[in-house]
Amino acid sequence: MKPPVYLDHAATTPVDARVAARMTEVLTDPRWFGNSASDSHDYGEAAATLIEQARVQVANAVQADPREVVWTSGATESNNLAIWGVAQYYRDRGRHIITARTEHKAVLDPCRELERRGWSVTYLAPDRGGRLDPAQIKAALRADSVLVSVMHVNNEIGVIQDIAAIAAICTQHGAWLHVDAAQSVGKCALDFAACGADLMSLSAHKVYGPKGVGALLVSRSRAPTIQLAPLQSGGGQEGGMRAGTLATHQVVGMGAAFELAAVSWRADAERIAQLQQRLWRGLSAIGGVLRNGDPLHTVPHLLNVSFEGVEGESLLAAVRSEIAVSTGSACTSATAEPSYVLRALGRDERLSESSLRFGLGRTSCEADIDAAISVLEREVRRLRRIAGT
Amino acid sequence: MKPPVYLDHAATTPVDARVAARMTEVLTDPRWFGNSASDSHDYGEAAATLIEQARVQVANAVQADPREVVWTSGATESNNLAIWGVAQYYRDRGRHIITARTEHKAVLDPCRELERRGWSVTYLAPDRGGRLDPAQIKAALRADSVLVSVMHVNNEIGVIQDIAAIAAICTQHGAWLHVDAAQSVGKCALDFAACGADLMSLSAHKVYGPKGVGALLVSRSRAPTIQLAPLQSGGGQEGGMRAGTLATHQVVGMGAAFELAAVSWRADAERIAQLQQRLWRGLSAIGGVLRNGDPLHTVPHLLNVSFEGVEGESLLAAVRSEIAVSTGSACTSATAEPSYVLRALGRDERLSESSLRFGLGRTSCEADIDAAISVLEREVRRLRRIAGT
Amino acid sequence: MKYSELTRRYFESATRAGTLPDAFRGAAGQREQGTWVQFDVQINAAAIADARFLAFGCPHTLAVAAWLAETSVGTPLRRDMAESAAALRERFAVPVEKLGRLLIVEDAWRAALSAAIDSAAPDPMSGEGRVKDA
Amino acid sequence: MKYSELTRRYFESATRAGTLPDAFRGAAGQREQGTWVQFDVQINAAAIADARFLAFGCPHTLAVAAWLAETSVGTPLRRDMAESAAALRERFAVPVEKLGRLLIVEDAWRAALSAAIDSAAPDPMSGEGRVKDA
Ligand SMILES: Cc1ncc(COP(=O)(O)O)c(C=O)c1O
Ligand SMILES: Cc1ncc(COP(=O)(O)O)c(C=O)c1O
Repeated sequence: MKPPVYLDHAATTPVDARVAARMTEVLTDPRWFGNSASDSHDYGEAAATLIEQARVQVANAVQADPREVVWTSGATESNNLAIWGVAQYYRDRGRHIITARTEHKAVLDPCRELERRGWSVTYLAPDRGGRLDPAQIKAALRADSVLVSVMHVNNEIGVIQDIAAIAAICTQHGAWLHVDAAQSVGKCALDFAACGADLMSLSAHKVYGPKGVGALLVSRSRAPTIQLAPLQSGGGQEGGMRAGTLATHQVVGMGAAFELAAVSWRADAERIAQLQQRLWRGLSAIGGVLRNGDPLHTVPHLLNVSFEGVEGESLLAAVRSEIAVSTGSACTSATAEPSYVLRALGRDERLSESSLRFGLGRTSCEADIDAAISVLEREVRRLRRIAGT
Repeated sequence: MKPPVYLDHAATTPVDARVAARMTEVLTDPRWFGNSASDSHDYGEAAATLIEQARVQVANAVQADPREVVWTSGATESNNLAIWGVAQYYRDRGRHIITARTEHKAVLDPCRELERRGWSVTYLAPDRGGRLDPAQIKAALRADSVLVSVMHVNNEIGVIQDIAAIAAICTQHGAWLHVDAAQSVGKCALDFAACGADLMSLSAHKVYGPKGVGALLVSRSRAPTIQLAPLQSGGGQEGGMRAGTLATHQVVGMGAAFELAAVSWRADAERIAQLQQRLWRGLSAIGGVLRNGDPLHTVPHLLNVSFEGVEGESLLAAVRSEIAVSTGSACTSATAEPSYVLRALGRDERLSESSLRFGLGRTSCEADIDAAISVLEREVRRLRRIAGT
Repeated sequence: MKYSELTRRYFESATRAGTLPDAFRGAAGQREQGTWVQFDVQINAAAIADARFLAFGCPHTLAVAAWLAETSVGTPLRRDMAESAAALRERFAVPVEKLGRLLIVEDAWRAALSAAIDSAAPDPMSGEGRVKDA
Repeated sequence: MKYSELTRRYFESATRAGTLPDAFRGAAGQREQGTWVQFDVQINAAAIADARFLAFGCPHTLAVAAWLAETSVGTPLRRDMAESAAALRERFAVPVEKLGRLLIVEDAWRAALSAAIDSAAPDPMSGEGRVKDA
């Protein structure tokens, strides 16, 4: 049986063959297995050199200073480190945080936990297209606001927030700005230096790099520089901000993936924009298909649509042998909550549940798109007939 | 030039070729790149299957239940998760923690941080051989003691603590026991179920697996079962105890490495014990060489010795082109603190600094040992002559 | 979510999805709540001559409704389903959290059959629940 | 820690490590504190005829002491080192935190040379700091 067409690149991407080859080299070459913290011998120093090279690659890909890169195990950790790190370090300066309802769980969950511990959190509601108005941030800022956390590209709907405008407001007010940019690299322009964010979360596996490695960019351009309480300590790695033996092959993989993304993202994005258009044209022709998220401010890699008159779990069951996509019903059990992101955009429960997220990527081609359109056309019609809708 | 003989297996080990091959397969095979959290398609489910298989491998290697395995990014994270997790979850039950002065920094640093936040920590002093007397734990336990954290095998001197005896005391008293076993797997018998620990930290890269992946074992055998506040949340992976996209290739690598260790550790340990004896015989013949740590209770993989009459940094500089070892002067700058572990054993500053840790491993052979003895004989004599000692 | 072979088969084929003219109809649930089921049954003397279903819901709901419609044809009229909701849950390996959905299927079925039975005696052609034009 | 080529060379060769008979001796530092240096100088008229050093310390300490002993031979007697500690720090690329160690080298050197100079005038063979038997 033919494997399903993979259209879930926003969940994860296959590792680029060049990245995998480089990782394998590092994993197997006896010169590079040392612990980069071992400065008492060449094995350790060779590993440290590789890590510093990768740090430059990642920094260059996002216009950061290599010294601003703190390696982590992924964007989940980066988000937690940013939020906990600022909250704890500046606990005596203030305990108010501002974020948005459409943020990733790795931002929302730490915020909820901080609320339980006495912090206060404002969850801004985006407009129906998923965008925040920077004026909302301005209005929400209080004397005790220490942190604003707003994502760059939303992982469900692809909507891009105006980070530069938000950063200007935060700087003026003296609050730190954290940006979850896990979905940005390789999909749109990203300039850490220019955008004005103080902290930025990155992940390798969304950009054809390995799972289990990411970074938190910690700006050095503001004075005084931002400080963080570490999430994990003991060993002093990463300037005390993130202890733990660095995984050389992982970090090298992230560096290679980011370097490739920096080279190819523009061409990728143009090609993928055409695929996305083709997909949307095909799907909207089915009728009763609603697009989620403001199409004027989204990355081309994501298309999120709701299908009227079909039930979410059945929709997924009907198509999953042919296409691999993500659904608005996070889990397919009866207790599934429909996507909180779509709910925040004002979609009702049914339309939130009957949504599919198409994540296009480097491997996607026209044939994939046409296959997706054809199975959806067939199955949406069939389910609507069965549902009498 | 010949590369230095690697005798720093306690810092890290090369990835076993079979493990690396398996990881490369997972990294490159298009069936397995999915995000294991994606239950809406087969790519995700295939990855989840691999992860569950690896969970069984790790559990089997240490006599745990697969459901007790929580994947982490390494033992540093496992230690932090154990200590912060228990401290925060049981904060209302008590805020006293007991540990030892010879623990790894990834235990001591979180304890220090908890002290800053109002917890109280007892740091037990081991005897001159590096061993704790379980009676010390008993004496230190208070009504508000929630956690005891004692490592199994010490990473600097290889000394093994009597975990079962300590566990019995903790259970009786109703305090949780965390055991850092990062240095144990593949080196000595380790039985999570039998030893009575509630939490156990593991790391892959000390056992010929990849860097950047580890586990925290969380016992399910006590009632009520132990609970932890997560260090990083958002995504719900690992039963809510550790959020973040799982790195399939990493976890598979750890599973494979642990399976191999379970098969070969006994034979490895016997062979390595002979090498260790050979090394100690050769070094002690130099004269003025002191062994650190109780030789009756150590793993054979570690030999830690202090050289009288030579200065630590010069000793290292003199031998590092020929052997890769770790030194008691953690860093070779002027501000280096000599090993706190050796200091805790009562060694003076000079002897702590002039110590070398030999970490023997699967790749070690007699020629390596003889090379080490010969360079040390030559250089220790030379430095002593220069020092007039 | 994994579905049993049987669930998959009925979900995919969905034989007898649709409506019938001159049939008794029963429905339950609400699309807005996520599950809605409707049965049309044509009767012939004291037996079910034909049956159709419509369903908005999860694969289990669709499969069970499809199965009921298919297997009921030719069976005598009775208000209850041929098998209890609990038995159907086992037959289709439905997770226990979804029992409520099977009860909606049951309600729809009983409504259709009750309409048929209650109106069967005097004048089957004018009873409540009678579909004039489907 | 990376050492400069020069540091490495003098650390490894450590030419003139040792002691001299009938020499003036100066020492500074303490082994227990991590750094100890001793110089022996033999003089001939107003010049250094020969010099030896002993040192317990880091590679920089050993290298600088070795270099001083070597390059001083044939130079006129003076209390100061041929180069200041600061200049030596640059020459050997010694990290700034280690300046204190170079000052110990300097102290030892000055002690040896002072002994030589102070005893040179009247009766070089009976001055303080004179090594009778090395
Ligand atoms: C916006 C966003 N933030 C954070 C994450 C978490 O990143 P990771 O998978 O590297 O933990 C993801 C992906 O799951 C994401 O899409
Ligand atoms: C005893 C001990 N605990 C914890 C660690 C940290 O483990 P990891 O390198 O996986 O973060 C190490 C190794 O550095 C160790 O030896």
